[in-house]
Amino acid sequence: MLKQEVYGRPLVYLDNGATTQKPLPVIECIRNFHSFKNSSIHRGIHFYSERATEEFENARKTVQQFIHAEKSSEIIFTSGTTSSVNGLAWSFGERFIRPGDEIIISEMEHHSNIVPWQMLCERKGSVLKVLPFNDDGILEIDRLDALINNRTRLISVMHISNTLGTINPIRTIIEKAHENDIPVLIDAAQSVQHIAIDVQQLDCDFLVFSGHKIYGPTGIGVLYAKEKWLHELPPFQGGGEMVDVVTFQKTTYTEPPVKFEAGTPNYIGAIGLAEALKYVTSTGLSGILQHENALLDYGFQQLSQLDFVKLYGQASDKSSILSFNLRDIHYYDAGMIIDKMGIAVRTGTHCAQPVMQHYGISGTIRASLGMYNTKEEIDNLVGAIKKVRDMFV
Amino acid sequence: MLKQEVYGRPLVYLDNGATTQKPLPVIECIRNFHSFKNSSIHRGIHFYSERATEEFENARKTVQQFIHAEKSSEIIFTSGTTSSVNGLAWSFGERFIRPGDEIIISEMEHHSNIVPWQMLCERKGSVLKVLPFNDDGILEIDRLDALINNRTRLISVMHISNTLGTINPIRTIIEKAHENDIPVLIDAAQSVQHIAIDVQQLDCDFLVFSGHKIYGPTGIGVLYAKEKWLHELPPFQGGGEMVDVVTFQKTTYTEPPVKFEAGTPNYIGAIGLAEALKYVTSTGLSGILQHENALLDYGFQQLSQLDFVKLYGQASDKSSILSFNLRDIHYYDAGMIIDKMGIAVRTGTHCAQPVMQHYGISGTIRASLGMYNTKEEIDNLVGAIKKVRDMFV
Amino acid sequence: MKSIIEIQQEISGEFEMYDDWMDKYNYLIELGKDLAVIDTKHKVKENLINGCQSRVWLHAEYEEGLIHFTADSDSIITKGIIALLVRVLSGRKPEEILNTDLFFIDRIGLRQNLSPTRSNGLLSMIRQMKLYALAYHAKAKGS
Amino acid sequence: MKSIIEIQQEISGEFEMYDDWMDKYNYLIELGKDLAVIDTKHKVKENLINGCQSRVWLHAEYEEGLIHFTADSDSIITKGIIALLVRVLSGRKPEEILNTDLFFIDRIGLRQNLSPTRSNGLLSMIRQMKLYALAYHAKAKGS
Ligand SMILES: Cc1ncc(COP(=O)(O)O)c(C=O)c1O
Ligand SMILES: Cc1ncc(COP(=O)(O)O)c(C=O)c1O
Repeated sequence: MLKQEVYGRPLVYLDNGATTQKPLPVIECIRNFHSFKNSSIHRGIHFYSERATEEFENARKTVQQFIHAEKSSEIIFTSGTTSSVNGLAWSFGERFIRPGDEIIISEMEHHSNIVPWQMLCERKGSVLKVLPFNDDGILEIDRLDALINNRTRLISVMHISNTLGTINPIRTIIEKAHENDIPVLIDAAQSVQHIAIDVQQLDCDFLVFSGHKIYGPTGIGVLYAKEKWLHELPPFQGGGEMVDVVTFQKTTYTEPPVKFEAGTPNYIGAIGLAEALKYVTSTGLSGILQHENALLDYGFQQLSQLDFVKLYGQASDKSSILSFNLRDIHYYDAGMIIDKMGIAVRTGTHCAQPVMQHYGISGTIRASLGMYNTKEEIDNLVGAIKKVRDMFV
Repeated sequence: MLKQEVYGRPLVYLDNGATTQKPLPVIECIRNFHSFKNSSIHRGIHFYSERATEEFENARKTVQQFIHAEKSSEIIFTSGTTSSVNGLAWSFGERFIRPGDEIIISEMEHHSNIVPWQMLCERKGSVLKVLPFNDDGILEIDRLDALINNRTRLISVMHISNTLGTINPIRTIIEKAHENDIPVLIDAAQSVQHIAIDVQQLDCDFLVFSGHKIYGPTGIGVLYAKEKWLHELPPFQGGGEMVDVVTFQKTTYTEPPVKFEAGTPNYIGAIGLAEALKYVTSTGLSGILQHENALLDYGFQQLSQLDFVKLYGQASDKSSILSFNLRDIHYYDAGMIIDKMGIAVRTGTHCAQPVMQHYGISGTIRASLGMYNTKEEIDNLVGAIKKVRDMFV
Repeated sequence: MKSIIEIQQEISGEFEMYDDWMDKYNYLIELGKDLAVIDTKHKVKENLINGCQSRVWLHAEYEEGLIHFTADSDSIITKGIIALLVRVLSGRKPEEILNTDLFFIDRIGLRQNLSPTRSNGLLSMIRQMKLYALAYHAKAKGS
Repeated sequence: MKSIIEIQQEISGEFEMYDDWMDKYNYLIELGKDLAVIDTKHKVKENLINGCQSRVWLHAEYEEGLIHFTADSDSIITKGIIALLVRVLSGRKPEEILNTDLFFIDRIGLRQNLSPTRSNGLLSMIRQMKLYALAYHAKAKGS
């Protein structure tokens, strides 16, 4: 059962794909830490430093449990999904990518899972290949075989699309990849908050997500990496506690995960994230999913009935996102009016320009759901859309 | 006049070099933002997104004013000093460093200003040169000329040493460097919170610091770069809003500073940092400095009187840090007992192993001051040290 | 022809008639629809203004000491806003455009209520108009 | 020889005599000073334990089915803690060491009050002792 708390205001907040609102326990946890427990972590031996370190390491364990990683040392804290992908792209690239090697992503990726690979390819003379999707917003998974060859070094795909809502068949992708000994990175930025993830069952090699999209603070993210990779990959940043011995002649690194966490980590962010994950767990991910799916179905059905609404993303396996345009009305005009009616939606490319290019449009209106949204809010949205229509025609 | 608020507890907190305690306005600002204003920034056109964006950009202006940068676009938000240095090392390295080129740092640097350059040198086949310090903890500035040659591409030095407290003659270094057309990076992690900085007057090319060491949140830091560099340097991360046009063929980047802020920035961290800077400004940096200097002098003098105390760092230009060992007592033993007496100090290498190597020791006890410390607390520390002495001999 | 100040006062008066922001938007939409169409040969990439979620084309012509603006946008609200700017600034001398204080923007609540700050469309439009004025001003002085 | 349980109870009793944590530390310091010196030839890099701010050398010898530990540290408090561990675990069979529950650590407040968790010295020491036990256990079974 969802606790219908009011997170501050009576606003209709349908921009959860961008960032989520924070539950009170998360806000209070952060405040409490700042007020009573703050101290830098690692190696400090005084009481507060000890305790902060312990809470930080417990946060790591909470993340581990949340995504069912085998070990807590497989959890690396970063500053967000984008940093996680960039860090891995850098590190993986340095270790494994030679000129002519290939990396596969999909056509529906977020810029954060495109640009780091483009930068890598440019640096290393490697090649980026793209798995396309069809007009319903479904990956053309049959074409994956043709893209894979003996130069393929990595496949990086999103679990759930932030523009289309499509839930991608990542199990199939991972299986196919592993048949060819290719590791897989899953961008779970839009999925951890909706669907239970078990990295061991999925058997993915890497998985990334952001704290702020799963009811936690900004400035904290996660890079999960299977242990076997952690020893092979070089650190992506240097400094602080990630070293073992530093001399000007030679520096050796310490063990993962600390090897990958140069400098003072955002330990308060990590602790806030852990609190958010606990909140989600205690609310129950299956209940959240059921609730959100009911809202999504309802919203989808309501919008489908309006002949001037064009919906993007018709996959049957879909989650939490309604992306659409209104005939003859610019999304920007619509968005401004919808905002004025107290409904927060997002307009534009949603950092996925290739998806827009696919449909030959310059943007959409996107309503994205969170666990606290309600049927009334969907009704409000639908009402607002009708009103927009009246104003512009 | 320093407001002597109690930040939660009656503990004697002398570990400000590691991280600082947060003033109430900062804690409340963050809570308030979480509770009433949270929304993702940039391009969202709804009311909350607009307002969050505006606050984020105002935070940038606050930082600009605080360090007296010419333009707010010269302020790049990162996740901390370590990220700032790593990002710059990467970016500067890609653009300007060829095999055989040289970079100069000092012997007293923090690992975060050593390891990124070592990583760069390893990648590019360039050479790291080191400006030594003497046993008093003073840089041997006369030797800089001999280190500079026509292969020198960058000098990166700390403003204030986190182990020795030495205030380095960065003006002289910058002048010498610029005579030879060499840009300079200043690691201000230990100085912005103590001494007023004017990057235009200093004329440094880059300057970095961390939010959490200047009474702000964790997970936020600053990279200042003179505008002329911003257009030349490539971005260090890809994804999110930092792009202009993304296609799989070619991606173009947007203008600085956003070009360097891939992904969702830690906007709440930035806003919290701005609040901290305002707090520091309204308290008055000159008053803070005077207060801290008086404490430092007093502490230095008290400790000098104890014949079993060996102090490291005898520079006359010194700030806020007392680093020492007790004869025949391991710093770890001393630290444990001092902690038990409710005094938080730090023991170990302080992420500056080369400084320890210089003195042939494995660590020190470090007391580092913040604006809220008092003379009584110094007395407590001195008392604790005497007690430790009694226990162990 | 009315002065820049007079026209701004006129516009402020028009908007004051509407209490409701929704009516103000409706009025903007009307203005957008009525904006004289731009010559399609000017709807080119070079005339695009950056910083808008919607696309804005702004074209300027300089004739007998006066600058004439024509513009278009794929967003009708943006077009309405441009219509206002064109009404105030088109057909003026470069110096006038450069020196004018666009007080009507705040007075009708355009900045706070009608246009988002960050998508920056409004500011970019004004900046671009002033840049044209600057360029033609320099040209006029040079010749 | 007393059992591992008995020795742990004995140690717990000794520490209960002190109300004050400061006295407990003083006692630890005494224990540290009294710890039998390790043979300097065993104070080598291979015997160093990771994860301590202070250095700890731990040496193990296996004789007639029993493991004998000698150890040293440059920190006297750490040495005191090791002295306790040596007292409990040295001269035992590998199986005993492997299966033992070191309840005295919590009972005398070593974990919470006497030793910091993160510098991890205590845990590293115990882990290392158990690793030796494991190794000798395997060896004993193998031979
Ligand atoms: C001089 C100096 N540079 C860099 C750093 C690294 O800062 P952070 O850990 O916040 O990245 C520190 C902090 O310990 C420092 O004292
Ligand atoms: C699918 C996907 N990947 C990556 C990101 C980037 O996340 P962040 O901006 O938190 O780094 C997002 C968020 O917009 C996303 O939706």
